[in-house]
Order: sequence, then C-alpha cells, then structure tokens
Amino acid sequence: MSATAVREIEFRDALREAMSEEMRRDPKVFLLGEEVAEYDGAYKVSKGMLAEFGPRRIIDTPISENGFAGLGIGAAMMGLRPIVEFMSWSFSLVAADQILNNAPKMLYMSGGQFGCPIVFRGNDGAGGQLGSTHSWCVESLYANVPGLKMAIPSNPYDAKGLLKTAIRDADPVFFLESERMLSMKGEVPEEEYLIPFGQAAIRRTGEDCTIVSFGRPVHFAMEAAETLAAEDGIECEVIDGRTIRPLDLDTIVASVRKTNRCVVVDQSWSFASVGSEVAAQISEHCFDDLDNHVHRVHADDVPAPYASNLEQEMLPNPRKIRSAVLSACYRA
Amino acid sequence: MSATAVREIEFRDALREAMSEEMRRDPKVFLLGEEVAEYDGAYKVSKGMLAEFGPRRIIDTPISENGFAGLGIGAAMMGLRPIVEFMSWSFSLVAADQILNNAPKMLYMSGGQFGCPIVFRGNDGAGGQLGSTHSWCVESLYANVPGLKMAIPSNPYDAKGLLKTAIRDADPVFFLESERMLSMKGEVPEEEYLIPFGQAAIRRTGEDCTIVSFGRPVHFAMEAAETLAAEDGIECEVIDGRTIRPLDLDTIVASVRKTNRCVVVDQSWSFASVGSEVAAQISEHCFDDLDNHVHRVHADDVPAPYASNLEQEMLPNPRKIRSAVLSACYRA
Amino acid sequence: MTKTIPTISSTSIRSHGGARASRSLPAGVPPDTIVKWFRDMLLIREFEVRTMQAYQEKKIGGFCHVYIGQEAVAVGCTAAIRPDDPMITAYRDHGHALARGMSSRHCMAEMFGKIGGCAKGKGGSMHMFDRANNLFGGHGIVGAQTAVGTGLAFATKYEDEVINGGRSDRVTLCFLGDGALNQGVLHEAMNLAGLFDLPVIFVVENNGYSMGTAIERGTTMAHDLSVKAAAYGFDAIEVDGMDLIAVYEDMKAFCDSCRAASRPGFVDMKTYRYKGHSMSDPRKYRTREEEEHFESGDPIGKLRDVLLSAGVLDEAAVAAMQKEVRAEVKDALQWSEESPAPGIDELYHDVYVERWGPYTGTSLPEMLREEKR
Amino acid sequence: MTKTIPTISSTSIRSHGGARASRSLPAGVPPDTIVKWFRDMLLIREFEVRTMQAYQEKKIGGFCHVYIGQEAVAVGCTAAIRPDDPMITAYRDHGHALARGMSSRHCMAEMFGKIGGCAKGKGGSMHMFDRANNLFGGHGIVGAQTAVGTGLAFATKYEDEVINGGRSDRVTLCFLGDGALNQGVLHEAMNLAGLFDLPVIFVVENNGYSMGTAIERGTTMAHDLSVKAAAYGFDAIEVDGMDLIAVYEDMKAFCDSCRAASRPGFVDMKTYRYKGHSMSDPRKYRTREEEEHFESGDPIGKLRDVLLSAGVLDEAAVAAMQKEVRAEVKDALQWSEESPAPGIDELYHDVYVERWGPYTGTSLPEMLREEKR
Ligand SMILES: Cc1ncc(C[n+]2csc(CCOP(=O)(O)OP(=O)(O)O)c2C)c(N)n1
Ligand SMILES: Cc1ncc(C[n+]2csc(CCOP(=O)(O)OP(=O)(O)O)c2C)c(N)n1
Ligand SMILES: [Mg+2]
Ligand SMILES: [Mg+2]
Repeated sequence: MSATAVREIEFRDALREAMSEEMRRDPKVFLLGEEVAEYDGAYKVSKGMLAEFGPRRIIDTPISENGFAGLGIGAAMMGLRPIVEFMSWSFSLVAADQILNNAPKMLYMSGGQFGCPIVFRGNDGAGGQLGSTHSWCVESLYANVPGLKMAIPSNPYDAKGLLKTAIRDADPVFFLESERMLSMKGEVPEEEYLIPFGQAAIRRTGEDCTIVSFGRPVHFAMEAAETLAAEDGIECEVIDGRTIRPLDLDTIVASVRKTNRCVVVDQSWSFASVGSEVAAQISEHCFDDLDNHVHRVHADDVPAPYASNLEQEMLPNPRKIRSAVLSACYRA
Repeated sequence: MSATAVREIEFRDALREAMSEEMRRDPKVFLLGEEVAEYDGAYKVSKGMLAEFGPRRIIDTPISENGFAGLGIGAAMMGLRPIVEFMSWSFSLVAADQILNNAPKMLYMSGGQFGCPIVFRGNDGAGGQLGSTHSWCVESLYANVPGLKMAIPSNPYDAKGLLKTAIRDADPVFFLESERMLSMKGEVPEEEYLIPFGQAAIRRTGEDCTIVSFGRPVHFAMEAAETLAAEDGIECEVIDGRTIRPLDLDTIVASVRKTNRCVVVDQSWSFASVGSEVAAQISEHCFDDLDNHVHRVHADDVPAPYASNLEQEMLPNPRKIRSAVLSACYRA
Repeated sequence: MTKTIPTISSTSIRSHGGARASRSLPAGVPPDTIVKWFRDMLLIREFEVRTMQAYQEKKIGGFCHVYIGQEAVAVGCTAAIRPDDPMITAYRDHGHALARGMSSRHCMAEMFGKIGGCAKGKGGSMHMFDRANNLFGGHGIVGAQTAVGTGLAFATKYEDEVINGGRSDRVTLCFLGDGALNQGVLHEAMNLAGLFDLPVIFVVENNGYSMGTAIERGTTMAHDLSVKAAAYGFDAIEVDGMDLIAVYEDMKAFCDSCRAASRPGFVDMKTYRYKGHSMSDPRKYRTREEEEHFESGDPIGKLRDVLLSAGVLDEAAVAAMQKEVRAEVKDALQWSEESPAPGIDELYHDVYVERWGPYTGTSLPEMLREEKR
Repeated sequence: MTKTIPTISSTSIRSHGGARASRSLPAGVPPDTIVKWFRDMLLIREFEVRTMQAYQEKKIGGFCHVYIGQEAVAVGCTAAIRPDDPMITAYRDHGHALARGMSSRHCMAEMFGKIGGCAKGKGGSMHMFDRANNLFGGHGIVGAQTAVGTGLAFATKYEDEVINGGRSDRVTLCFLGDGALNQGVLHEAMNLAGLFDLPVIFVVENNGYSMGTAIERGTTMAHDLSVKAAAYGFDAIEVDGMDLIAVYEDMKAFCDSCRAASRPGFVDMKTYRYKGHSMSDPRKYRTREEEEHFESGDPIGKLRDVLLSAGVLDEAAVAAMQKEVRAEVKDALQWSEESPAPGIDELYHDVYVERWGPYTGTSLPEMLREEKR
C-alpha cells in the first residue's frame, strides 16, 4: 500500500470497483447473476453498475444456477470474460456439475483448444444464523479439483486486488467472499493495483507460533494473536493465505521453520479440508522443524445450527485459536 | 470368514446378494436408478432383480439424478429404505444439492424428527480411459460433509457385508464401488454376515511401514508390499480403511506406533482429500512415533486424461507406492 | 346457513386479488370449520406481524420470510386435504406450519433459536418440520423440496400399494414459489411424477416476485403457467389464492381427483406477499399502487365479510377472536423467550441417528414428546 | 437438374424412417454441394464401422458411441448453418466432427489416444473439439452441453451487438439426445434462452432410446415433444432425421428464422441408431423388426437413390466415392496408429493456461497448428 493517506472503503465497494474498472477496460467482461442488476445486488455489491453499464452487461438471471453457470462457461469458451455471481456459494451445489466438470476441465478435455476464463464469486461461509443449507464453506469441497483457482480475500484491499487479477486470469477462478465482511472498511488506494495469486501475506510477525488462515478467520487469528501476546507472552506469526489454489507453501514453510509450531485455522469442516491439506503439507515439509504436531481449528463437524449460541460455538473463534496455540506451545 | 470351504463370487454378485437379501427381509427396501430394472443394470449389478422383485421395487428412472436422489430422500423421510444407484458417482455432481444439502442434514435441520435412511451407491474412480468427466473419485469431495457415512469396499466379502450394513443403517450412506473391481472374484460365505462400519481391516502385517488405503488401491498397496518384501526386505502393514466416515483411526494409529512410518494411498486428487485428512490425523496422533513424515500417493493433480499411457501414469499404482515406502523408510 | 355456490372456473380468474368481492360459504362444510379457517388466517397474520417485530428486536436472526397476504393459501390448501396427507414447502413456511396445526409456541420458539422450537432451535425460520402433522419442512434451497415432495408421494403410494397391498390413498401437497419454476430440479421432479403416476400436487405460490424479480423477468410464459404442466402431461388449474373459499373449493376438487387417479397436478396459485421478500427489502421493484390493489382484496377481510353477511359471525365475535389470537401469539412470544437456548451438547446431537465418536444420537423435540403423552 | 419441391410440413411426419421413399433435390443448392453431403454421410458411415472394429481390436478404449444411422442429422444440420455458427453436442459426436470438417485423421487419432488427436488424445471419443470449425465439443455429462450451448449463443449475440454494435447474426446449434430431455439443466437452459432471446436451437437427436430406455419410459409426453418447447414459449419443429434433404430443408428454414428473429428453437429430430448405445450393448430392449424397419429407410441409400434418379451421380461414381472414403478412413487409421502417444509431460500441460507450479501452460493441438499454417 502507498504511504500517503489512503481512503477507506467497504469490502463490497472494493469488489464493485474491481468489477467496474475491469468492465471499463474490457468490453468482454460482464456480470451475471440473481438480482445483480435492477435490485443492485442482494448485498449491494453491484450497486449502480446497471446504471453505468446497462442491462446488456449487468444481467439479472432467474434462479437457475446450473443454467447460468453453464451459460457463462459457454460464453467464456467463446472468449468472453463472464463474472458469475452466486448470491451465496451455498447455492452453487445445484451448479456443481457445470462448475466442477466443465469450467476446470474444458482446457484439458479439448487438448488446449478452449480455455475457460470465468470468475464465479459470492458469499461463502456462515452468514449469521443462516442454518444448515445456507452456511456452506465450499473451499474444502471444491479446492480438491485441479483446473480451478481459488481466492479468498480477508479485507477490502485484497478483495479488490485479487478480484481484478481473477477477472484477467485466463483460467476459471472461484472467488470466495463473506457476507460477514461486506461492510468491513479498509484502506484501498485510488490508483490501480493487482495482487498476484499464490502470494500469502504475513499479517503479523512473531517468533513463537505460526497461524495460517484464509478469509474471514484471519481476523479471529489476529485477535487471538493479540491476546496471546498480551496474556500469554506468545508472539504469533499470522499468515493470510489469500489464495488456496495456488497455495503459497513457501511463505508458510519459511514461517514454520522459524517458529517451529503451527496452527491452521480453516472455517470449514475438518475432514478432507483445506485445513487438513495445509497441515499435511506442513507436516511433510517441516518434519524436522516442528516442535509439536500441527494443530487445527475448524468448524465443528456438524451441520450449521441456527441457534446463535450453537452457531457461535460451532465456528472457529479467537478463543479456540488461542487454546490451540497454547496447546501447540505446550502451554495448555 | 468361516474356515470351511467358501464359494467364490464376483464383486457384482456380492452387491446383488446384499441388496436382494435385504429386500427379502424388509419390504421397505427398494432399488432405484438408471437402467437398473429392464436392462439388468448398466454393469449387471442388479441382474435378475426385476424378475424377483418386480417393477414396483426395482425401478428404472430417467436420466434425472437430482430428481431421483431427491425422490429417494423424500421416501426415506417417510421411513422407506431406498437404495439409489448412480450409474457412476461421476454423475452425482448434478445431484450434489440433494445428496449434500438434504440427505445428511435432514435429521439436524428437523431437530431429530426426520432421519434419512438411504443408500447412494455406484461406481467411483477411474473406469478405464473414461476421461475427465467420467472418472471422479468423489470420496475427497463428499467426505468433508458431516451427517453422511461413507463406505468403500475393496473386495466381494466386504462389498456384501458393508452394503448390508449400509442398507440397515439409519443414516445416509455413500457407498463407493469400482467398475474395475466388479468382476473381481472373492470368497463370500453362504451364511449371512454384516460388517460394522468404522472397523478397518489389516490385510497384511508388517513391522517396517504402514500403508493405509481405501477401496481399489488397497490391491496396489498389497502388490507393492509383496515387491517391497521380496526386493527390498521391507515388511509393510497394509490397512484397508473400509469406511471413510467413520474412520477407524485407532487401528491406523496402533499400526503406525508399531512401524513408525506411514504411506497413505488415496486414488483421489491430493488437495483437501481423504489422504490429506488421514495424513494430518496420523501426524497429529503419532507425532512422537513417526520416523519420517507421512508420505502420500494420490492421482496426479490433473483432470483424468483419456490416453491410456497418461491415465496409467496419473493413477496411483504399485510402482508409486513402492517408491513412497522406500522414501518413507529413507531408502529412496 | 351454508348454500351451494356455482363453481367458478378457476382458470378464468386473471386479475386476482379483489376479483371476487364477496361470495357465499362453501357447500357441505360446517360453519364451525370455516370459522376455524378464519381464525387460522387471523392467527397467521398476527403471528407474522409479531415475527417481524421480534426480528427488528433481534430476537430472531438469520433469514426470515413472512407470509402476510398469502394466508388463504396455506389455510385453504390444508383444509382441502386430510391430516395424513404429506405436505412440504419452501422457506416461507410459518403459515403452513400453523395451518397444519403446529402450536405457535413451537413455531415461534424455533425462530428464537430455543430448545422448545419444533427443531430445537437448530433449524430456524426456514425449517419448520412437524412429524405429527405430516409437515416435512420448510426447505431453504429454492426448488429442492419439489424432488423430496415427489418422494413423499412415491412413499405413500408404495406404502399403500406395495407394502399394504391396498390402493394409493394419500395425496402430497408440494408448495413452491414462482421463483422455483426456474430450477432444474422441478423439471426432473415433474417428469418423474408424471411418469410414475405419483399423487403429488405442485402448488406454485405465485406471488409475482422472487425477491426483486417479477415473474415475467425470470420465467418464460409467465402469463400462462399451465404450459409448464402440459409439458409433462398433467392437469393444471389456476386458483385465486386471495380468496380462501376459492382456494378450498378449487383445491378440494383438484386434490380429490389427483388422489382418486393417483396422478400429479399443478396449481398456479395467484397470491401476493404484502411485505418484502425478507426482512431487508425496500420493495423498490414494485409500486405502492400495486400493493394497495392487492391489500384491498385482502383474504382475511374478504372472508370476514362473507362470514358476517352469512350471519356466522358478528363483529363482536370477530373482535373477540382477534383478541384471542393476539393473546395466543403473545403467549407464544413469552413462552419462546422463556424457553432455554439449546445446550451446547445439542451441537453433536441429531447429526447421526446412530451414536459414534462425538455424536450422541438423536431424540425427538419437546413438541413431539408432548404430543405423544 | 435441381427442381423445387413443395415444402412438406415437417410436423406431419410421424412414422419416420422410410417414410419418404424418394424425393427430388433441394432448390437452390448446387449439385456439387449435395454430392459433398452424400460423401460426408458415406465417410461417417465408413468411419464408424472402422471405429467399431478398432474398438474390438482394443485400439480404442473408454466409452465409444457410434453414429451409424444418424448421419443425415449431423450432415444436414451442418449444411443448414454457416461455418461461423457455433455447434455443440453430446458424446455421440464423431459425426458432428466429421460433418463440420475435422479430418478423419485427427478424429480417429483422438480415439486412439494419440498426440495427433484433436485433443492430443486427452479427450477421447466423447470430446471432439474443433475450434477452427466452431465445434465446441463433445460432452460427456448428459444434458450439460445445453447450458454451455446457450452460452455460446449468448456470446455470439453479445459480440455482434454489444461489442461490435451490429445486430445478432449467428445461430448456435446445440444437439442433445432424447435422454437429455430429462435433465434439469435443459429446463434451465431453455428458460434462459427464451428469456434472453438467444439464437440457439436445441436439436434433440431423438433416436428413441437412452441406453436401454425407450423414450416413453423416461420422458412424459414423448409422443409430442413440442410441448416441451411450448413450456418456454418457443417454436418447435419435427424433422425426419432419416432423410438428408428433409433435414437440410427444414433446418435451413428454421435456422434462418431463428437467426433473423434472434430467438431459440427446438427440433424433435426423429432418427435411429442402428447399433447399440455403446460398444457393449446387446440391444435386448428392442426388436430386430424395428431395427430392420429403420434400416430399410437408410438415409444414405435414400439420398443415393435421389442422386441417381436425378442423374447427378451414376453407379460408377458412387462406387468410386465409396472407395475413396474407404481409403480415407484407412489412411486415418494408419495415421492414428503411427501418431505417437502423448508424452508423459502432457499430463501437466493444458491444466491451466497460466504456468505455475508443476503446470506447464497450454498449447494448441497439431490439428490447429497445421490449419494455421
Ligand atoms: C438454489 C437457490 N438459489 C438462490 C437462493 C436465494 N433465494 C432465496 S429465496 C429466493 C427467491 C425465491 O422466490 P420465490 O420462489 O418466488 O418464493 P417467494 O419468496 O416469493 O415465496 C432466492 C433467490 C436459494 N435459496 N436457493
Ligand atoms: C448426468 C449423466 N447421467 C448418466 C450418464 C450415463 N449415460 C451416458 S449416455 C446415457 C444415455 C443417453 O441417451 P440419449 O440422451 O438418448 O443419447 P443417445 O445415446 O441416444 O445418443 C446415459 C444414461 C451420463 N453420461 N450423464
Ligand atoms: Mg414468489
Ligand atoms: Mg437417444
């Protein structure tokens, strides 16, 4: 970020700026999804875009995720640059075939003839008492699949920079936002910038324990790190992965080689998850460096409950992260 | 298995026997899927069942996986016991919403009112040059989701015993077969038996290295183990997980505590996979026991290619397993 | 007191909402029953008004979709079927739960996220389930319940015919919003229902909008939805969903015929939601005039007028009833307030029927345990 | 030589296959062109016969679905559109690839799993792609290509109108099998196409069966598929897919009108596959009589008779042509045999356009590099 005074905008504004700038730059870019146009977006991410770009480029769809995801894929094969908004990634399960079988494999199946430069984006993870069907963290489901890229910004600056990169990327990108962060404010410069994929950000440096996270839980990790520093005298290094595919293993490994301890925080269920992958890769690459096994903090292995107290208990939070770090440091 | 001479039957026969016995026992059990009735099953698994049970219980469906999976779920909520056949689990992506949002969460969402005793079954994994869209290993995609159980037999005996357990189970079971094993013969006693979920089988004992696998690759592991014993003087303990949810961690951990080395073989892609989960759990529970990091053998991280040489190279095989074991034993 | 009215061909009603200014009571229905329906509508209306308040007060969280304006649909449809006929719906489900017989306590407590809720507070507003009353939810994924509903009908037929050796005797009502018309799963479900001769009726609660999208912006042939059913070869009717008597009569006849024939059916149930899609909807996509047009044909007012003019109720009785439902909902609110939050041990409960690892099995909610006593 | 024939209302053809014993050549089409179509059909037939042999010899693996019997469909439809009109189809795609202009070498080599294949041997029989000829595959998941095809039409319209400021000028042909009628994605795609006025024609290659399931066992209203299109408000025609001239004429008129109006269309293309669904299908679900009925109305024989009686070709010319295609396919087989297997480095190639980690980027197959020269 530049050193001069920088304006603060909301996460949703950052997303909108990324899309609008890219649409101004490239007539091939368009936005498609439920309520994105006349309603200004279910979460006001696309507010005003219909007015600027018109109904040919900001397109309301019916509730047909599989259909319009596939439509976007066809358009991308023709060389257009669709941005497909899922109101929530929870609703992408009905489109799983198009987004997993077609988008990430088209280039391979066609022997290099047809790429699929498309961005799928929307809210991922718990929204706030949305219950079992509306609280999906799809990262652990979908990251298994080669051919796609996956970005999961944790702040407005990254949201804008990563989304612009996603839109210009020649490969399909799954872009995971969070309803709980849309109103979060952060510094975003006026000048154009892009953030390359595969470069984690070190949010806090520390010598005692590495915490690796992605997306919204990065903030929980930061909060836990502050408490740990203040109350427990433990200095954590907090790494924000930023993209899950590609995963910036180098940054993570370098940190763990320094701290010799690691906690992975992943908002999704634990089994066969991004968290288990990161833990397994660290265990492999830092076998001789680790003082303790990699600790993992996840959502509890249960469907998302509605009741607020249960939901809060289920999700990763600073308390759980702190106790995982304490345990990793043999201080539990 | 009983000590007396036991007949040998094919994997597909074992599946059919399990279904037929359970259908004779319980009129609530029925079979639903594409080509299961008049065509005798695309892979002849249900051969003759229409003749025995009639078209009201052996039901041909149109190519509507989401629809008939949902139909099965509704029937299960009413207390029936549907077996839903996916001709291939590759075709279950179009049904992802029903099988992931409804079946495993109905009990929770309804606060204990409606369970979902349903079995989804079909071919999983590479068939033999079936290409990118038809070669899914869904275990790593779907095992992330709580509320479902997942079984993946590696031989006819297990296929029958596990499928009978699955049909009687009160929870939704994802039952993963393999087209490549349907003609495999194995001993299956005439007498009724069931195999409980969550109990791994030790297929071979050894002191030097544990190999954990599931489903078809168990055979590759056994082959590699024989070569390793003969050529390299390394005795492997081969564990067949049998069910992925529940996972029999106790058996795995006990073995690794003995051998101090471990290779996990998982036919799916590596990222956020069953293999990464097992590796992470072993790394956690055997931190002080491991002489080396857990090694993993997976399908290569690319869409399944059609060409035979590429497909063979992509899949896990005895050669890759052997070299992983050698590396785990510092003999590479 | 009741007299036969000539059957109005439901498909002729185009301008629904206020179209039928007044009419007489349906034939063959005891006046008490009709009064009960009226009370049910009043109850739902009151319940929903208080739901909105409780949501503003943050006693209710998550997504919450109220049923105000559509009361005649759930009440009239419930009246047209038997208690043992399964029913399933989408997330705008409070009305169906109450009409089906769930107590307002359990319904409200569910939204309060309390253990006394129908789903122990684990489901929330979108997941009203009631096994005793054959209500199979409350479903949040648009359209998904249509396949499940087809399965309910499959199961009743299978039980009646295959297991019990009799003939199919139940009909399933599967509700969906007009927005669900565009989900692929509905297409698959309707085709399956048609092929297998399943007694399931797809009732489209056509309130003209899915969130901010007017039906004609999302659905082809919105002016004549009967073609959607014709594509699968089954009968369709259009019903004035703003008139309880019309709903009851048209649905009764249709349900009876689908039950008798063991065939699916399709209903374009014209209705209107007075409020926003959910709690945060400024409704800029429609005019105040349009809203007033429909409000002026309010189903509750309409039935009240009929009951009054038929002499079944007088103003005092209506007022008393209004007071009664107000008290009932107030009680439900208080009861919900007092019901404890689910214990943390509920997290790992009801995940699997069978106990294993951290999972502690399952148990019925208080609501059903009470009813079993 | 050519003369105008009265337009036969295609929707009147019910008993297709052999229904039109002979007819004259289409108006306004140069004889050479028709001879080219004839040759294309011969080539596809020969190609598929050799494909089956090669499969038996285990030179081809995986799933393989031949097009024998349906040749008139791909050839006639291709003839009815322009080279710049996109085309997309399901897995029974060899005929479309050859009709569109892919050389039999690249098509056969793909099935041999060789680097010379259209997709470098990575796709196989079900994934014939040809960018130069605007063929967007070859797709394996039943129905999935219908949404993608709708996107192709969206893109042509967007390019023509939004980017280039002109008017929509291309039409997309999206083929599907009758079994795909029952996939939800088709419903969503058709609704989207209707809503957005997209120039895409859904051509149902209705060969009466999806694997062993006769259409009426899987699809409601199978006797009149036009209702499937009526549900989305677009035009449907029924075409005799066993008669190349009928296919050409009916499709030409229909494509022209969809192109001009920028509207979707639906075609019930009646055809028949002579062979099994795939290589391992004993065809017990149908009778030999039925097969013979359709074989007797073979599209190749039919066109040959017309060409002979119109004097465009004589027996000797036909024989020469037959020899020619035999030689061409033989050459394709040999070329495929000799083309090398893809190198192991191809595994991590074409996964991502951008290079990163083990991924080595992407490159065009030989087929397109040749054509660029
Ligand atoms: C598959 C899916 N996509 C999107 C959503 C988000 N969503 C919830 S309700 C709704 C509108 C549905 O409208 P309609 O079916 O007409 O029902 P109504 O709200 O009018 O009762 C949408 C888009 C969802 N729940 N599921
Ligand atoms: C979603 C899905 N389900 C099942 C299959 C397996 N399958 C492949 S082809 C086929 C039959 C399709 O028949 P049809 O659409 O009529 O095409 P045809 O083979 O007659 O050309 C089936 C069931 C699949 N490929 N995709
Ligand atoms: Mg609506
Ligand atoms: Mg067919």
